[in-house]
Amino acid sequence: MLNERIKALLDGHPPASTPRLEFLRARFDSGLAWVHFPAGLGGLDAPREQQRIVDEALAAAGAPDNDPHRIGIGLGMAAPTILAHGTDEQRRRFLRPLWTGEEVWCQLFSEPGAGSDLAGLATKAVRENPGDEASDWIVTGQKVWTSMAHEARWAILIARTDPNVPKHKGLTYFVCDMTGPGVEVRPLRQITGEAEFNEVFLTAARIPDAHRLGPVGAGWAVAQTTLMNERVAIGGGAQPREGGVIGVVARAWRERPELRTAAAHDTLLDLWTQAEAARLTATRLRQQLAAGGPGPEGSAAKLAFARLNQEISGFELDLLGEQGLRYDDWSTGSWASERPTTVDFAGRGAGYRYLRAKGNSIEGGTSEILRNIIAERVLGLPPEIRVDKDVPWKDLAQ
Amino acid sequence: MLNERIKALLDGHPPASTPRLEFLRARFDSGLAWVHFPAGLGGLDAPREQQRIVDEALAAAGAPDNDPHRIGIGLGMAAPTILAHGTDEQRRRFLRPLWTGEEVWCQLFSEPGAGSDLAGLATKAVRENPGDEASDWIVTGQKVWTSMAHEARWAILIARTDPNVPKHKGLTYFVCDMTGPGVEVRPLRQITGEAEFNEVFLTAARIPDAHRLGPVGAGWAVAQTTLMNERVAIGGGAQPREGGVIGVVARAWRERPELRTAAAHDTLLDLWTQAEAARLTATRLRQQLAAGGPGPEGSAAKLAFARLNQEISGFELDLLGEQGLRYDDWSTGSWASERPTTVDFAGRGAGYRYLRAKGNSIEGGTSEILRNIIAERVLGLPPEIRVDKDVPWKDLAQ
Amino acid sequence: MSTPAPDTASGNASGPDLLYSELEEDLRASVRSMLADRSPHNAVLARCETDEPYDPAVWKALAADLGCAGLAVPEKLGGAGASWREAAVVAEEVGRAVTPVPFLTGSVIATAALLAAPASASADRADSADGAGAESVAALLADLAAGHATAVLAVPFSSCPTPAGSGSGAGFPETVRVDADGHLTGTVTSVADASIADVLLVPAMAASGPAFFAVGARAAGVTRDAVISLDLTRRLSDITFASAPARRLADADGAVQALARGLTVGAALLASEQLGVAQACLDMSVAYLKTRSQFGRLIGSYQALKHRAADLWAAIAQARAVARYAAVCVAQDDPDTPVAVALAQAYCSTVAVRAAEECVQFHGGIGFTWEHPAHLYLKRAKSASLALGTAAQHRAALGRLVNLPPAN
Amino acid sequence: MSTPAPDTASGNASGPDLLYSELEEDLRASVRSMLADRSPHNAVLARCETDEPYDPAVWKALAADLGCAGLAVPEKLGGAGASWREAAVVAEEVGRAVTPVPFLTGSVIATAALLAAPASASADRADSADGAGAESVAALLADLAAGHATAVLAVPFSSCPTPAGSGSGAGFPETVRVDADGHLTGTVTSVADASIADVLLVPAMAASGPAFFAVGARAAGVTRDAVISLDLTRRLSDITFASAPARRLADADGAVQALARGLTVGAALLASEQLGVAQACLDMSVAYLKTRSQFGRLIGSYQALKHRAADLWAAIAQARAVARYAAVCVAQDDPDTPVAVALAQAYCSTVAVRAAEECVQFHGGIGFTWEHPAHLYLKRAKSASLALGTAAQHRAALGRLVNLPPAN
Repeated sequence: MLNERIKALLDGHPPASTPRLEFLRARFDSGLAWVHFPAGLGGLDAPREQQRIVDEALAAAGAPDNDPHRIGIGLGMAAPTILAHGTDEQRRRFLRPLWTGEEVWCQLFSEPGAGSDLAGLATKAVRENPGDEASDWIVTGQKVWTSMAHEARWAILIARTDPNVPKHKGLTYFVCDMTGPGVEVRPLRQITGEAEFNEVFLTAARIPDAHRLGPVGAGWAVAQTTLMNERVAIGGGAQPREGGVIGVVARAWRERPELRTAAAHDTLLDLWTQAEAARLTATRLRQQLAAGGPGPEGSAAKLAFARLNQEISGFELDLLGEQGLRYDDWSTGSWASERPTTVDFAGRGAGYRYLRAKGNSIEGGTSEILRNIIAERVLGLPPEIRVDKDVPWKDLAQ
Repeated sequence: MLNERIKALLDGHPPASTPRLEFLRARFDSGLAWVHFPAGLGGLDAPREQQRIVDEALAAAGAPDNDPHRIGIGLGMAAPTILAHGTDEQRRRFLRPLWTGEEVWCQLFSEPGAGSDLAGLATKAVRENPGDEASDWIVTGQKVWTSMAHEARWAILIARTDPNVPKHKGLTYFVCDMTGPGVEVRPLRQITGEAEFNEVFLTAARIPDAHRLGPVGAGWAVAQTTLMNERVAIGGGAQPREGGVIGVVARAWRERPELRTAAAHDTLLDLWTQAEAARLTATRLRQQLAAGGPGPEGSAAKLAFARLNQEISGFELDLLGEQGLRYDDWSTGSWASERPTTVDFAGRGAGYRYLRAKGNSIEGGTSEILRNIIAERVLGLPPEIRVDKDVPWKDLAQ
Repeated sequence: MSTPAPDTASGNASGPDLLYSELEEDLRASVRSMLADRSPHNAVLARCETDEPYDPAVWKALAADLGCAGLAVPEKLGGAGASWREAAVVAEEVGRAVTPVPFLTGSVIATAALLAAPASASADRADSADGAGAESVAALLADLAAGHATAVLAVPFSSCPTPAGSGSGAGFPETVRVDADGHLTGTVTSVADASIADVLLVPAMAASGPAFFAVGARAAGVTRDAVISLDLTRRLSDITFASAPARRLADADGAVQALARGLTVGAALLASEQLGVAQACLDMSVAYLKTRSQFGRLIGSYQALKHRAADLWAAIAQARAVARYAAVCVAQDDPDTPVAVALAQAYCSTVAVRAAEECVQFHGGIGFTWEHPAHLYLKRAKSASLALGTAAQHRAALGRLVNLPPAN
Repeated sequence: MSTPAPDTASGNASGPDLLYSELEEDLRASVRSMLADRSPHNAVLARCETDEPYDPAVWKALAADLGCAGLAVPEKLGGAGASWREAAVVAEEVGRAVTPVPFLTGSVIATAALLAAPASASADRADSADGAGAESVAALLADLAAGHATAVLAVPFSSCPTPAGSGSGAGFPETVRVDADGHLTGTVTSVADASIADVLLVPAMAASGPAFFAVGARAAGVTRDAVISLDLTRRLSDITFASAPARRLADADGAVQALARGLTVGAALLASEQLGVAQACLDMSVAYLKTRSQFGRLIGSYQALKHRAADLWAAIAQARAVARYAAVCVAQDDPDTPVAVALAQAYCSTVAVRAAEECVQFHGGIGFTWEHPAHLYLKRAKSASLALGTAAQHRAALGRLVNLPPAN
């Protein structure tokens, strides 16, 4: 049945002669975009594992893909949230152009004052006409760490709609039009010199109530879907042996005998061991997830990934010695403020890898927050003493 | 003046012909026991640094010492506390036989339910005749981790005299006669197989009010003197280069080339570096202390000592390989329950060193407590959230 | 030579099956329940204070009644016909309970060595080239699988399956020699579980080269001297052979192969045992963190302890993946086995020691006492990290296997 | 040979004086106040975004007005007649403020090299064997000490003071050669602070062996190419000499000695700079932990962060003792100097990197931004750990110095 559909798609839209976007739309419409999604929304209600069959067959036939790296936030975070919490109309409106890449998505969650404590956020959304349950929302506040904001058409956004209740209870989840008035995107330069992320200033930005995702006040629950999927996405990608940064270092070791020292050898092998252990763990995690949904185990994978990336990239500079003192072999030849739209932790020079890896334990949940999650949700250890649980948000020290 | 006193002591009591105890008593009486103590109490109110002059001169003259390892608790903890908080009568009664070693001291602080949270202790002391301010005290409870209890004549003891006030406020500090009725000492066997420590069961043990040290209810403040001196004693001893466990491992490396591997070499040198850094830090700490009294910096020395002892002794077993699988070259040839009266962290076999080092991060303040002390007292970081500060002790979850 | 050894068992897209099957979970439940019942910590500790830490009744229950001794032995040879995967689950449980039983040494190492002896493969073939050896091997395997006898490999417990030297026979022990009359003479130090073995499998050097023998542990000319072991629950002996009578099981490459396979499967399954040790230490710690209060709060609410427990959990999750992969590889005789086993030992040794050390520290004073079981795990974990090669030796082996050569 | 090198500077009972003198604390206060005033983080960052990170006014204030350039230069040679102890305190403050000034490279390394050139010692003696060289050295030292000129040693900033080889002259650079006419030709890569130097001190290989030259940085035949450096506050250049005119300052052992002393004193005082970097990172972190709230609590009340800050403080306390000891040893020309310097670099490199990495993490997202100064420290710390030998190179050197030889 799956193979017939694939064949029908390819017969009807020969990749060699079909424009890219046309092919992607047809693929979506034939349910082969994400087979585990519902029929009519790019899927076939099929088991998730069957996606691999589709992807391999289409790749073999030379079909274009939807450039998943570029639209990772849409695919990995917005889509599962819209599917789980959106109305039928929202699903129909947003999912197809999201998947085809016609519309890029970004995420407006973190704020300067609300990083780990996301639920403490201050961006507020108020009804234009209070009391009117279909009224537009007017949103004001500042968001930060927003990748792709400068290319995005849509954002998933959490805002405070009720400051008079405890902080988790007064949030609502929206879809925000990034091209509308009152939305200003400024590049946020990071320690690598680039600006991968943005600050987004919302000044009376307007959101129709039809773009609210889930009930008013349910924003925190809706956001959990997004966050769980984010952590799985960061920690769980399939890698071949020596994929990632360890491969770069291992190749340097093999190809440049002059770098080798007795002291570095055991360290390299220790890092190799840890990287391979992390890889097998990710494999095992994917096998576990094939049965159930994403769980807190994904947090452990991200934790390990961050630590390892940092250790390996630090070791690489030590290994390079004098060469490590020189920043980059970067084409622009400076600490220029570039605006990359994808990030490759194993890419560019050793100095870049070292600096960029520092973000791995901060972005998408700090390592400290992940340890809390493991300790509390997996091991059942007592929660942190909370002083902010039952206090109206407006009464908390900001 | 100091030299004259030394000469007078030696002339009056030639070491070669004077019985040991007689010499020690004469030394105490001439103020040469601890020169920084007051005159009449074994000292001369002299600067602490001058002690070295006395010790060296007497050692050179072949004089006996007071076996300071055996009476360390008395010298290091009981004596400064009695000096700081005792009555004149108490100082006169206790300090002389304490210093000469005629009377051994032990410390009755920790309890099974009160380790790090020492102020939570449950051993209670009640007046035999309530209301009579000169009445004896009747003490009941269980103490643990008491070295030398089986040899001790006296103990410093903290007990709860008022359960109706917050826990730090209801404690009183006593001197307890270890030979009296109601005091039972049982060996506490530890993971090395030995019983260095004891459990002490107090069953209606009697303490005269004259053996109370400091005011009723002031036990916590008095105990601070004891604890500060303990941590300095543990972390701050002067060592030559390669003193302690690192010296044992370095000698093995030098003398047994067959143990050497490329991987172990860098690890050994890293540990050597850390050990030498810790030694120089202790030297610097002693130079700082020569001016002031013991401070929280001593906690850092103990922290480093514990971690290093554990790392080095673990590495030693790795280095020894097959030999590390075999426990000891111990004379008794078994995991017998011995009762050592002194402990040498660098002594005996590698397996013993490895196991005994595990206690270094627990005894005398766990490493966790020491980190709290540094964070709060040195760095001024906010204290742990306390739920037990203002609650009467009897209302706390025990 | 600029590419690493490919990971063959994970060469396909879905990868090797690193999960536990339902059968494995059933087996685990049976073993765990039996050990909890028959070999609780206080019983283990009480026995460790005597000269005889091993409880024959527990061993019989595990080996014979639950059939764990012959798990990986083909049915034709008297075993259960399962694989090293299932045996690895038993190793986990034995580690989790620090039970003093010769499972790893007898049912894994010795059994794997016998299964790899060429005579074993020919035992069910009519045209056996070495009838006597084959008969001996087959009979012995049947006895071991049934739990009727216990054998251990007479090598120092520290022996590494991938010796630093290269070439067939490199590192083959030479401390025992074959006399002209076929008897054995020599010594082997630090042999694990030898004190309760019925049979010693002895790699010995004959005039013709490596050979592999079975020797009755109580035979004339065999002396076993107890060693004071760091691990209270797995005792070592020094063995002296003085012209001891011996049955020859394999020769030359066959002997080398038997020894290597015994150590390799042993190292692979030791990783599972270490995983069990680590998991038990974490479980014990978490339980304590949830019940012990200081300063009016459960100590598990202190973030420094929580975070260390979380890091430990994450490390154990990785150890599980790594140990499973090693078990899968030896079960399938996968070409990636040497890498998988070196990886498993390099990783799991470290995690088990760390878990046991943290367990002591999390428990504070009580964890430093003889009465608390934490020290049984600490001694097992540290000894196990020295057994069958240290982590550093296995890392060095990995360097050779994946083409990351040392300096010079 | 079974004893380690004795620690001579600490051979006496009270040990070397590892505290700061009142004079040193005064000096520290002056430097700190000037740098806080003239070179705050935002000014440093703004300059780093240009092609000219160095502020000549700040350098003049430090070098000339506060007299830091000539601290360790004898008064007879135009300096302040203090010692490397005092200079080490300045290095701390320069590290603490990540100021882009050529203090380490010019006032420490180049100055120490010149002071060690044999001509320097003879400059105030009547019977100078090498009048011209002596005159050059003395004049140059006076210029450097007064802050009238800046010199840097033309070697890769990664050069280790104790090369792995042994024997006098082992490891003496050979990338620059002395032409027949006494001019220099060759290249030196990754020279720190060369872009603002007036004079380059060049170890070069003559037909007769090692030699040591002064070359005008703007002389004909000298090209300095800017390198994109990991450390924004200490820029590197690649230098090419094409028959560049040069003044010969020392020959043979004298040249070897000048180079070695420059690198040795540099490595010793780099440890103090690293200490300053680490202390600044801790201070910045602690301040942030005391002001940033999440979940309604100051984040400094979270125990996991508190404990890491405490561990860092303890490590920095150790780095201070170690860095002081190295400064004392070079100040006194103590026989224990090689051990003290290798120890200081092996220890302080690691602590500074750890402090800077923790500083970024403690600050969370804001610490990952370009606007926050944390990255200036991270780049300085990591680069400094590669400068003048890595920690691993210094550990290897220690192995030779204290008789802990490698395997084989």
